[in-house]
Amino acid sequence: MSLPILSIVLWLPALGALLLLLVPRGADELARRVALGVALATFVVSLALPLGYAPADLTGTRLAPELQFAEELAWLPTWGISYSIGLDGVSLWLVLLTTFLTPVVVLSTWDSVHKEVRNFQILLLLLTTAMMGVFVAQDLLLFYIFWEFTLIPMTFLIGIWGGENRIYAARKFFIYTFAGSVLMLLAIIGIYVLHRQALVAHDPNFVGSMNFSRIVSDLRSGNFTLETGIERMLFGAFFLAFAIKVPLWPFHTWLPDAHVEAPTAGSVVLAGVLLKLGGYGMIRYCITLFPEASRWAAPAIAILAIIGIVYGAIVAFAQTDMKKLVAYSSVSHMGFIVLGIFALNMEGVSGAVLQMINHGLSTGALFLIVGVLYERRHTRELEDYGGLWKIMPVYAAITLLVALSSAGLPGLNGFIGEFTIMQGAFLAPDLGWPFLGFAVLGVVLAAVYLFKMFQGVFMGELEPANAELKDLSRREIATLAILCVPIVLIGLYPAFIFNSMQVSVGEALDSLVLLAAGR
Amino acid sequence: MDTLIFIITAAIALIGAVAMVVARNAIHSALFLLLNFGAVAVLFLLLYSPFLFAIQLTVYAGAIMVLFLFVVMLLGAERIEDAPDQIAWQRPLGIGLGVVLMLVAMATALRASAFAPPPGGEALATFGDPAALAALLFTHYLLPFQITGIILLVAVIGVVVLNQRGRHRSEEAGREDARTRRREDARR
Amino acid sequence: MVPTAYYILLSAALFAIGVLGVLVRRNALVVFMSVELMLNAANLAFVAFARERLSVDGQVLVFFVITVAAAEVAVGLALLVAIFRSKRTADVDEVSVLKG
Amino acid sequence: MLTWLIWFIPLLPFVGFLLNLFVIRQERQAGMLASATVVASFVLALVATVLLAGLPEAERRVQSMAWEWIATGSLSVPFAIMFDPLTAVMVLLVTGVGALIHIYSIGYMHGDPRVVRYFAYLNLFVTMMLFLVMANNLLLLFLGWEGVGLCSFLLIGFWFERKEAAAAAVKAFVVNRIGDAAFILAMLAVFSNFGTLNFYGMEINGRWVPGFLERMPEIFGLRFGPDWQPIAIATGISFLLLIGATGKSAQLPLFVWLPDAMAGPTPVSALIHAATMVTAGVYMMARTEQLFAASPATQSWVVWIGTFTAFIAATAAIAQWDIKRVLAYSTVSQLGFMVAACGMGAYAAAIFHLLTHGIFKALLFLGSGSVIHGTHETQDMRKMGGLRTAMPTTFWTYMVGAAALAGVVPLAGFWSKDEILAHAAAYGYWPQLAILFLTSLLTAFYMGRQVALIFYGEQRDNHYHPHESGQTMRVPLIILAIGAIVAGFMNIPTLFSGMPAAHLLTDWLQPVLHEEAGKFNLVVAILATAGAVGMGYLGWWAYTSNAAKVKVGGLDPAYRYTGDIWDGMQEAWYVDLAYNRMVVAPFRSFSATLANVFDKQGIDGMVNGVGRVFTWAATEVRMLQNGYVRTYALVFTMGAVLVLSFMLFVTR
Repeated sequence: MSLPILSIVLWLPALGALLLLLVPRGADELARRVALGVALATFVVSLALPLGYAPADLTGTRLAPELQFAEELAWLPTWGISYSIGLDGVSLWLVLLTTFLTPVVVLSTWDSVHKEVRNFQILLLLLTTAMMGVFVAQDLLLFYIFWEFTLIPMTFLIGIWGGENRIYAARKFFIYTFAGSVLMLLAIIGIYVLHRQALVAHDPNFVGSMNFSRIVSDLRSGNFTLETGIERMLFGAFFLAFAIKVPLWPFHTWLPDAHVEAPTAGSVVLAGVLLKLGGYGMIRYCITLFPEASRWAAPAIAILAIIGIVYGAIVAFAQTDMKKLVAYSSVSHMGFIVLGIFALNMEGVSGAVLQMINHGLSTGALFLIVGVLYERRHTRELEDYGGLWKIMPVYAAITLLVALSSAGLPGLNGFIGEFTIMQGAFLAPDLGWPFLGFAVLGVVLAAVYLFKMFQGVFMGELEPANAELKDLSRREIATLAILCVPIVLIGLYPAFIFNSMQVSVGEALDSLVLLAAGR
Repeated sequence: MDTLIFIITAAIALIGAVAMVVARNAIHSALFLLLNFGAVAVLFLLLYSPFLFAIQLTVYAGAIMVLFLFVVMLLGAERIEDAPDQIAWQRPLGIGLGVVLMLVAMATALRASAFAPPPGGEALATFGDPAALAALLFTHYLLPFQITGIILLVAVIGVVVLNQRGRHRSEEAGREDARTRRREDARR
Repeated sequence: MVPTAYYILLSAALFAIGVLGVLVRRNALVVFMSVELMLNAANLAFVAFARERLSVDGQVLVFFVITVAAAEVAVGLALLVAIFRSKRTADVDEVSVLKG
Repeated sequence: MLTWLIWFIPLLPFVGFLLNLFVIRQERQAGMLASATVVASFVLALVATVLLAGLPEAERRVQSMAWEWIATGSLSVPFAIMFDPLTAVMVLLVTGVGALIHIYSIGYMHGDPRVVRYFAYLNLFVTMMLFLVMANNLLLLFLGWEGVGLCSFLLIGFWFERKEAAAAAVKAFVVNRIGDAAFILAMLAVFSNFGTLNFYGMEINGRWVPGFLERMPEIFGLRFGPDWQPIAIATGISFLLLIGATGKSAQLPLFVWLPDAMAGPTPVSALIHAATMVTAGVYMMARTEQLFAASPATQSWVVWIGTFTAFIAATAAIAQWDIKRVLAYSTVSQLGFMVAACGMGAYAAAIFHLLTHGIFKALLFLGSGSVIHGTHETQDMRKMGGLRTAMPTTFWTYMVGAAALAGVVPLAGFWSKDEILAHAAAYGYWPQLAILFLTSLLTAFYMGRQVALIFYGEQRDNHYHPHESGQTMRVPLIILAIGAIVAGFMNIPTLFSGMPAAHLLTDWLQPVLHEEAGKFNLVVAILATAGAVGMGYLGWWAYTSNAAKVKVGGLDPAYRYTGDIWDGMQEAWYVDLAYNRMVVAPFRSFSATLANVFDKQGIDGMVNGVGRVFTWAATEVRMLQNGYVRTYALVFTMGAVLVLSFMLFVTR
């Protein structure tokens, strides 16, 4: 590709952030418009990616995963570290999700952010670049740098514009995730060193390489083998960092605090994309690099995922604060995604990827919806609301649609993802009925707590306090409608995502296939 | 014959050291330290280094000990140990550690140095004289020599500056320090 | 001739006594003297080894040690005087303003 | 021609839904549009059925795929519908009764502020039901399955201001969801064992994909062979499907939501909770009949669940005071009949009863709606009485419906119920036959009681003066009444040799259900009719003779004889209460403790605990620096000693 589209898409938001620096501090309206312009521009440019994306045929398991829009620049040649980015079926749609959500998030700041708007937008755009960086980075170190870089803006977003004890939430969020990812850094260095040692034996002037596809091809071609003990340790380190980010069951306690304190826009980005970094990482780094360890750890992780699903749902039911309820629902949904990933087969992983996109859309919309009420009544407690269906019909209709998509009503996007994941988990050799029993229980509980929220807010008597709440403004309708379109579209026609994903998911699982073939 | 002299002086040195530590009165400990320095000077002689014998006596015994006595007299600090020891566990632990250190040091000494008598021979004659020492001092060790010079200069300037600030401090500062001390006591 | 080991043993003993003095005594001056004693013990060891190796370097080093010790005593005592003037005491424990 | 025509049947109501939702604001137009779309789709259904009948018997199945819905890995599910005899019959019922109910609703819901939205929901419901019935694979059937569940939530909770309506709506959705969970598991099992979710084979982009029902013999060929495993699969799958059906068709374990669902508007109860949605479970069992046939264990479960549900619901219906709750329990009971029939293998009889029941139960519900409408929203029968003079049409149509339900000879109810009982007798299900017979007697009794309480005696509460309902409500009643009379002749057994139109329905369903017609059993017929008439009269006589004893808000005259049993019957044997106490309350407290105790203190405590450990350690170390010079010296010497000893002992 002559024109480096991917780099443009990646760095456009960052450039936008720089542009915003020129805007005077006080000019909130201008800052919002510029930010929206940049976000929309990024989305439009990123549309070129799926159009230009030509999934290669699936014949034969090539050694290295096949990349589109690959770009490579020497960065630290002495150690073989390069700025190499590329796109494959899985990351394509996650990048699209990011660029799709960012304008929606910026649009939602019109009502929810009133102080320091310029800085808020700058952080938001930087965060977008960081997130996209994680999805496109093909170099381990570059991946790690972007991974850490996502933490900084998010922590400030929560820390400065958050709720009452935002400092506690921001600090907890930062330290918790950072602790996990530091382990990952160790693992990255470990791989790099092992890889270099293994290959120096072959050609002495080999200077080591952080390039992901290079390492994977060496792994598969056999001239770089990991001894099982080491492989499991490295797998553990990577997995821990991603498990904290996902968040998987025992590591989830930072999520409710972060969500409750984060501003609406922050919550949407956090739930919409940041949680997917963990999931994406698992697919790209855990399964592809350490197939044997993934096979070994899969049942244990599936158990954690199942606990996460049921536990998240039950705890969500008990919440009185709407945002906490949606936060725990995210824990439950992400449990599904991890279950899908560690089913280690085509249906499971592609279902997980689709579910990641679905979760981004529906939970993002849910947070926007909670934000709408929060902007009007400045309270998130369920008791304060009731009978809003009468005075806010449009709002109720959209909330119902999004709640149903999140609960997994067939015909909407949630169900497709969940069904494929469950199908994958059912077909997986070591996951069977018991796992599915609980997963389905999670689906039922999802309906329970979402309808508890719906009933609490929209049905029953209309208290005088809520009597004069006005329905959604045109901008709010626009924001939510943008999210509702893909929710219904993916529900009825998910093929356009599945088809382009087949090749890459296949390649991600190739290592397992090779393993099974006893290479 | 030498061993006899060595044993006597060593004993004197040890007694002097112990007495210095144990003595209640600061002046007595200063004088015992003087005795110790004298004994060590004699040992230097035994080790064929007359120059150091002279230096030891003049600089250490003469200058430093005199300075000490002067300061003790100036401050009148002979009798300040009668107050009970603030930190109860300081004394026993200190003694214990000192003994352990002595044993370890001696053990290292035994293992490290040779027991055989030191080599004699004709080189011994010219060994200790100041000329050879001076030759080495001004050729090989010229740089350290200059640096020690500078150190001494700095020391002198330091002493002058310290005392200057001391003089300007008014009575009020003294009282204020006393108050902080009382508050600290209360807090401890 | 007296074997060097005796000297080193003596030096170790003197050094240990010096340490004892530093640890146990609360009078700043006595502590100072103990430090001087420790330095002296070190000098003795130097000279003993110089004698054994028949190399004058040892003695030169002792010479430097003595000069530095002198400078140190000068500054130390000046400090002591300054502290005594403001705190009216030379007890080591009183001086604990720099508490962590 | 048929392949594209059948797509319009579900799409027309969907268009109606979209228009009502986004475009139409005016009540009159909404009503007309909604009814028009359903009537149009009814006409289309008729045309399609006629065309289908034209095809030779062997190829009476038309399937058409719009696009490939899910295609990842080995999982490939087409978005496709089909039209075969069974579907035709169901579609006709849904659209036919649905159209009448839409017209009836125009009158009934007149003046409601949100009536446009009501018609939108109604149209959405019909669309979803049609998808359910016409789906050619389990997943699309499941889409319809949950879609109707959603619409029942929306319609039950239509008057959401009322606390009990909101609670009933959520309860209905959640209980259905429990059944649907089992349905999902069944689908997963079907796919992993058969590789496809399609019922019958079909062309998907070029290659012929066999349906799982066709591969049944291949997998279960060795049905009675030594290999026990296939039968285990069939039992597992069919049992899960059974749980799904009990959820949707309100059978024993999961029937608690149907009586509460009466909180919704009456036409909704008529359409959803009598005629169409609740029959989905029976339809699904009929459709996947081979699966159930392959596992005798599940068959017996099905029969017993059906029989017990029928009996218990009948007992509960007797003791109700709310006019609609009587009919609700009656529906549960009649569904029990159909499920029992399926269990006995008499699928054709079940479908026949489903159709007739759909007609006369809708008639009864609409009749009760007209009564409620006439008596200004009173639903308590104790406040009614003597309404036959004030509402003649409603009275006569209600009588026809009641008689049909009770099973009086010429009417539809008799033929369909009798066929079930005859089948039970013919195949030796004696215990079930006895209970079902007893249930039919109870049915006659509570219908007699209801008719007596509403229409006979004199008006007990005269805060209102009853009036007959308007034209748009009476016409559907009359049509349905005629239907209740005529419907029986769809499937008359061969009374005498050479009878012309015997067993029309069974022959029509032959290509799908492969059943021969059962023989007519005279003894059962006579007994059933005598019982029906007798018990009906007894019920009517009991409540007209001591009509005086019935006080507004008072106890039932029979309470004196029965006491606690009567309370038990009224509360449907406290099943709902048991669920609340043993499932809902513990779940609520468990989730509260899990959230507040385990999550907040437990895991979060551990995380913050790590933080606290470090801060504590930091303060401890800080204490060490206490400012005393001698302590520093001490530490210093300790270090020296350690180094020395290390040098001494370690580095030999």
